[in-house]
Amino acid sequence: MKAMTARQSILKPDGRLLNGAKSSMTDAALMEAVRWMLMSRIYDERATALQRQGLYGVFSPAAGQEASVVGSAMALDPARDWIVPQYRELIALVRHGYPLERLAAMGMGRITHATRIPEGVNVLPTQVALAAQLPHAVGLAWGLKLQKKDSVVMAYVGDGGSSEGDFHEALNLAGVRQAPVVFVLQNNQWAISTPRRMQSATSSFALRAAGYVTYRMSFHNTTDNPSLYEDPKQRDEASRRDPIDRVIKHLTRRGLWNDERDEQTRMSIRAEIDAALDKAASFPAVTPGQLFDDIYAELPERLRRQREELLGEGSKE
Amino acid sequence: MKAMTARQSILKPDGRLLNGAKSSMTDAALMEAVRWMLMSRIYDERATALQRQGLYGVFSPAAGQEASVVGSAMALDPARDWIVPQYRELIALVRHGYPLERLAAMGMGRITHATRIPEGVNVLPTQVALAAQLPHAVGLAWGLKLQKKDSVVMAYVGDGGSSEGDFHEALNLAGVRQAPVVFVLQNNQWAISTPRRMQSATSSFALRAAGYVTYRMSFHNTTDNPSLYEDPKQRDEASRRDPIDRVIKHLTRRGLWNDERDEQTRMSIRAEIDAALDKAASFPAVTPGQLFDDIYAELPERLRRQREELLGEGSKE
Amino acid sequence: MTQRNVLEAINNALDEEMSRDPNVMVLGLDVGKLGGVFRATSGLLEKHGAQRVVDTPLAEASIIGASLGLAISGMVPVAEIQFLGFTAQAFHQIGPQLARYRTRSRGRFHCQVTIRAPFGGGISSPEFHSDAVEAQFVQSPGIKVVMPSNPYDAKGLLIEAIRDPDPVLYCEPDRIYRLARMEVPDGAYTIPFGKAAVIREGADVTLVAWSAAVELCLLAAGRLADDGISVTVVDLRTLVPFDVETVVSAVARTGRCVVVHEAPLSGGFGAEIAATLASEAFYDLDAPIARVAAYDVPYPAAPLEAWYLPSVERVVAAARKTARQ
Amino acid sequence: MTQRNVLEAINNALDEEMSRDPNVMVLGLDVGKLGGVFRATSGLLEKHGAQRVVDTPLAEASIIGASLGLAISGMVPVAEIQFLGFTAQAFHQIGPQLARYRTRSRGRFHCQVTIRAPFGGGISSPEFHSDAVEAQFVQSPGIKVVMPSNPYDAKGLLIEAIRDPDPVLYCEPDRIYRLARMEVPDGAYTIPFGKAAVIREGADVTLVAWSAAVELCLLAAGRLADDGISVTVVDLRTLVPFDVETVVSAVARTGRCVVVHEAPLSGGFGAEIAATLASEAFYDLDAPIARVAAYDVPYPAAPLEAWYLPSVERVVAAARKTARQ
Ligand SMILES: Cc1ncc(C[n+]2csc(CCOP(=O)(O)OP(=O)(O)O)c2C)c(N)n1
Ligand SMILES: Cc1ncc(C[n+]2csc(CCOP(=O)(O)OP(=O)(O)O)c2C)c(N)n1
Ligand SMILES: [Mg+2]
Ligand SMILES: [Mg+2]
Repeated sequence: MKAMTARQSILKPDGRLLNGAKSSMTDAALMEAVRWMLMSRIYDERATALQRQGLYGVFSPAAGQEASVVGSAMALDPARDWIVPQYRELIALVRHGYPLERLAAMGMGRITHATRIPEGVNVLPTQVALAAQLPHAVGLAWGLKLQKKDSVVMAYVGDGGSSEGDFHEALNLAGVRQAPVVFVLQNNQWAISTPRRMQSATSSFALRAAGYVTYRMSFHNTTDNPSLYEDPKQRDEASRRDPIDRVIKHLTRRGLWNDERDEQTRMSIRAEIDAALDKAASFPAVTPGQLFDDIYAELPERLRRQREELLGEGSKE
Repeated sequence: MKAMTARQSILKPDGRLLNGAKSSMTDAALMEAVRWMLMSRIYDERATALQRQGLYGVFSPAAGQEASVVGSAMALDPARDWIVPQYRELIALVRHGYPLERLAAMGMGRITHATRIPEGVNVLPTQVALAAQLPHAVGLAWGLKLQKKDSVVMAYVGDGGSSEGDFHEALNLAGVRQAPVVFVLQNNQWAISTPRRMQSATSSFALRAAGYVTYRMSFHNTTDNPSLYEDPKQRDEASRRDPIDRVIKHLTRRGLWNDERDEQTRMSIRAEIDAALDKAASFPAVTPGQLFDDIYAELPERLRRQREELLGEGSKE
Repeated sequence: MTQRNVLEAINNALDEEMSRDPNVMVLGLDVGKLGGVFRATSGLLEKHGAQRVVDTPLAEASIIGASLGLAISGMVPVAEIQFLGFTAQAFHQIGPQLARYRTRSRGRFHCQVTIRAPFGGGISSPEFHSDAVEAQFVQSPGIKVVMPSNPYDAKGLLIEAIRDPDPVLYCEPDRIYRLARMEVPDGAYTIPFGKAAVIREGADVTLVAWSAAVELCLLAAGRLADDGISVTVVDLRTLVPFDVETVVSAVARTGRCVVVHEAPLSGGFGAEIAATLASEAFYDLDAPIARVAAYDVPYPAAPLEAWYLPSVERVVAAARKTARQ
Repeated sequence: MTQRNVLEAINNALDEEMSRDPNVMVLGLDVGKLGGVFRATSGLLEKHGAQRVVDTPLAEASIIGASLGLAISGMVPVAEIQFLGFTAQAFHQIGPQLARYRTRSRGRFHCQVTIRAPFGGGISSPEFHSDAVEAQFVQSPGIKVVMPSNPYDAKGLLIEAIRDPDPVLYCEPDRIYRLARMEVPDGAYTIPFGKAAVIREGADVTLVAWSAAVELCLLAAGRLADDGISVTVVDLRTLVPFDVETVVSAVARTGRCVVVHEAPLSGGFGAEIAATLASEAFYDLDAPIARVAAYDVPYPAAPLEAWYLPSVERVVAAARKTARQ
């Protein structure tokens, strides 16, 4: 097991490379990355707006963290590798093959077989208990290795999540089994309202795992109100280092980006998101009987009777 | 939070100091330490023998680890500091004021108010779930600090126990709260039959906490059979480095120890242990009603009825 | 007297106890500046300071484990677990450690620790946030399990919990946090554990419930009255200790009983109530004991929860059937 | 056919399944060279190799969490938790993760994982080693809870568990590991879950039990027969799924029931059985339903356990009282 301990930031706020820094990405990869990052940002805005209208469930934006999400995900081959998400990695899942319209439909409460992870898409479902996904990722990687598959598993966790016992147990087991798993720790300075310095006295979260220092540039999720705990100056400071701005400025300096391209890219992304949202809205709605689907391969007798009770009742109403 | 990362071993098997090494202990402290170490070893033998005769419960010897147990405990002031044990630190508890006869009586199944930790003795009870005591130690240290007491808490854990999530959570919290707690990790190369290299890929457990590299020179506990998993060569090698032998050879070289002194010391220890065992055997036996003591400050109605049921029955028999 | 909702009653109880005893402290995730995700600890940091209102690292087991140690040092910790479902992360520190410490130390130590945890469905939360897992703590002797159902009880039971020398798991019904205000005295008062409240008396059927399910029973009672069925409603208030006497005598008077809870049916605390009645009130029973509960499936996604949870309709139907059997 | 005790039956089941399916693997603490602290996995490392018989680091949550991931990768893990009491350390990985994965993924993934865990009192173990906490998993829909009581069932239920596409918690009664041998077939066979066994039929009282408590009931049945009381003994075999039909019809035939378990009374699975009977067999009941269980206190130190656990005497007394009421 190796941990990367150096800060990997190489772009200044004005988009120039730091002295002596060199990007290891090709121009084509860079252009692809910008598009994913923009898509993430624009989807954040759309989902938040829909949530405010009551059309979307609790949503956790990725604003400010697009570079770490997209940069890490682009290292993977969707046909071969797996993603085990925390919950701010929606765009990584999309790149990995989880259709955006399914994710959107889930956000809209259409949580049925039609919105599940498609067969062949190597993604584990998002789960809510922080860090509990990490030992799953280790087991998955270990099992793939035992079966001689040439896969890597990328597992995400936040600065907050990395304080859980599961984090330590997972990393330790990965080390002993030499499991092909990469832990990506996104240190966005917050766990809801808890600042990084209250989370750990470690000098760097990168000592815990491959670390990205980012900043959560939005609320924790749509139920949150950061004005209660965030100093506006912190947000302003972070905005100056907005990862998307920096890359775009960088590309502009290099003649790879201009207003027209910007406009076009954003338009095509909006069209793609609109199409996904349109499709999402016409996904089948949930039905009460579904409560009893996917509990066991075969429904035990007691549950079969409960199901009858519910559906009998439901049909009377 | 600091971790000591250097091996602190300074005595060669023949009792000579390693080149350039210097002991920081006074001769008096060294002599005290030898006595505690010998007492630990001799008590191991007695308790094991009693267990084999069916007179003592499951027992976990400290053989091989006496230096780390005694050395760490002697850094504490019993009037001020606290010990939070794993389970091989019996002799540290004795030094800290827990009367040996009480510990012995507990081993003999006389687990009553008469054998509990005396008021004023700053020791938490041994508990069996590995590493679960570590967050207790942090809370205790944090609370003492909040109350402006000038105490330190010393918490023990094994190489095995340090793989538990509680270990990580406890250390992280201690760091954030700057709690006055010292974690002593005794790496004795085994967790029952699981060798150190299967426990962690870490290059050194000292990276996890203040670490002692020792060797468990006996069985795990009296239910264990190491011949199933231990290479006798490992034990032989460890015996060459027996901590007690080394200190005694060292003291002998320095003219502070000789056969007579050895004999006398052992005799006085045996007498002390005999006296404790004698007293222990006359401690009160358990009684059935005790089942319902110390559950709550006040026994709820349902439990009072259960108690009556039991005692009614018991008195009939 | 002030009109307070459940959340305000809790906040007020915490404030009063922190003002009374300088060793009382609050710790947990986001309890400081944010005042907790529901604002139950709002204002406490400003008033009582950062040593006594502490945002902890994100690690539930260490919140409980450290609270145990804090208690032994002489502090009186009130730990918040952000949602009851996340007590799973601390499970090994609750029943096996906190609850047993008095017994393990044969009375040398005890743990004056309160664990507060919001729970319950009906507010479209993500997974784990709604789980009604209170019954999982009933097989952990040594800890008390407290389930307030209204603002008055919420305050009195919380103050009792904080002052109780033994550990208490205090579960807050988040669905009714802001449902209604009622008169809640300003000073400190306590409600003893193990005393169920008969909050409505009737002749035909006894409904037994706790926490937010009490509200369901009261709504059902109104509808049943329109049908000519008169019901007793017993609010259990605490599962441990369990007030057998009040439940048995209430059921003896009506001869019929429906137990209502928001946890899944199988293995819920309703089973303990029905089993106790089948043993201790057997000769007074005129009809089968019914249970209305959530189904035996994992708590579902928000759009499905209305079908999953017991409804007023289901309570009414079960009571009608029981009354007529 | 070979004469096997419970431990040998388990060892044989593991060996057969590992021989049949190369993806079946065993992991846990000390399962390799040592063969487990009770030797249940003895010989498996030598026969099936270190890739498939794995000593893990000492961290129960990661044993279960990794098993979940291993299952998704296509392996069939059989995880050992050294003692059931230490499932507390993995509690958040069992009900909230393993049990829910099929539901969470809406059927895209499922977890073919077996958790084996010895438990039960009567052998003078240190704390946690004896805890009978099976009921704590009943409110975690998605996982099955299996409680064999004899060598034949132990093998058949374990093979069924390993082949079940869903997660199974398989609890091994360590007190009777070596109690007696019986004929256990050599080849593979399975016993379906959710089918209780009526292992003795009588007219007066039905005793319902599982795991090592079945042995108590059989001993009590013999003594009761001497008194002229003839009893039916039902071995539940699995708590989830719960075979309501067999229990209800057995109790309907005798009109009287005593439930026996080694877990504490309050909130034990006995409550679920009695509650179900009070609802579904009410009109067939002639006497109060009795429960004989451990007391509602933490599992005590070894010298006290004989008083804590249900005894043959207590079962006999309860059955006599029930028969005469
Ligand atoms: C075990 C657990 N405890 C508490 C929560 C509630 N919770 C949800 S998100 C969150 C903060 C997570 O912080 P971090 O891991 O840094 O991720 P970020 O939100 O910053 O991306 C908390 C406390 C949870 N989901 N799981
Ligand atoms: C949580 C937990 N899991 C498993 C056990 C069973 N067990 C008792 S001692 C032991 C090995 C401990 O190894 P280590 O921490 O290295 O301490 P040592 O015995 O070597 O001193 C195990 C697995 C336990 N007591 N607690
Ligand atoms: Mg964060
Ligand atoms: Mg060790």
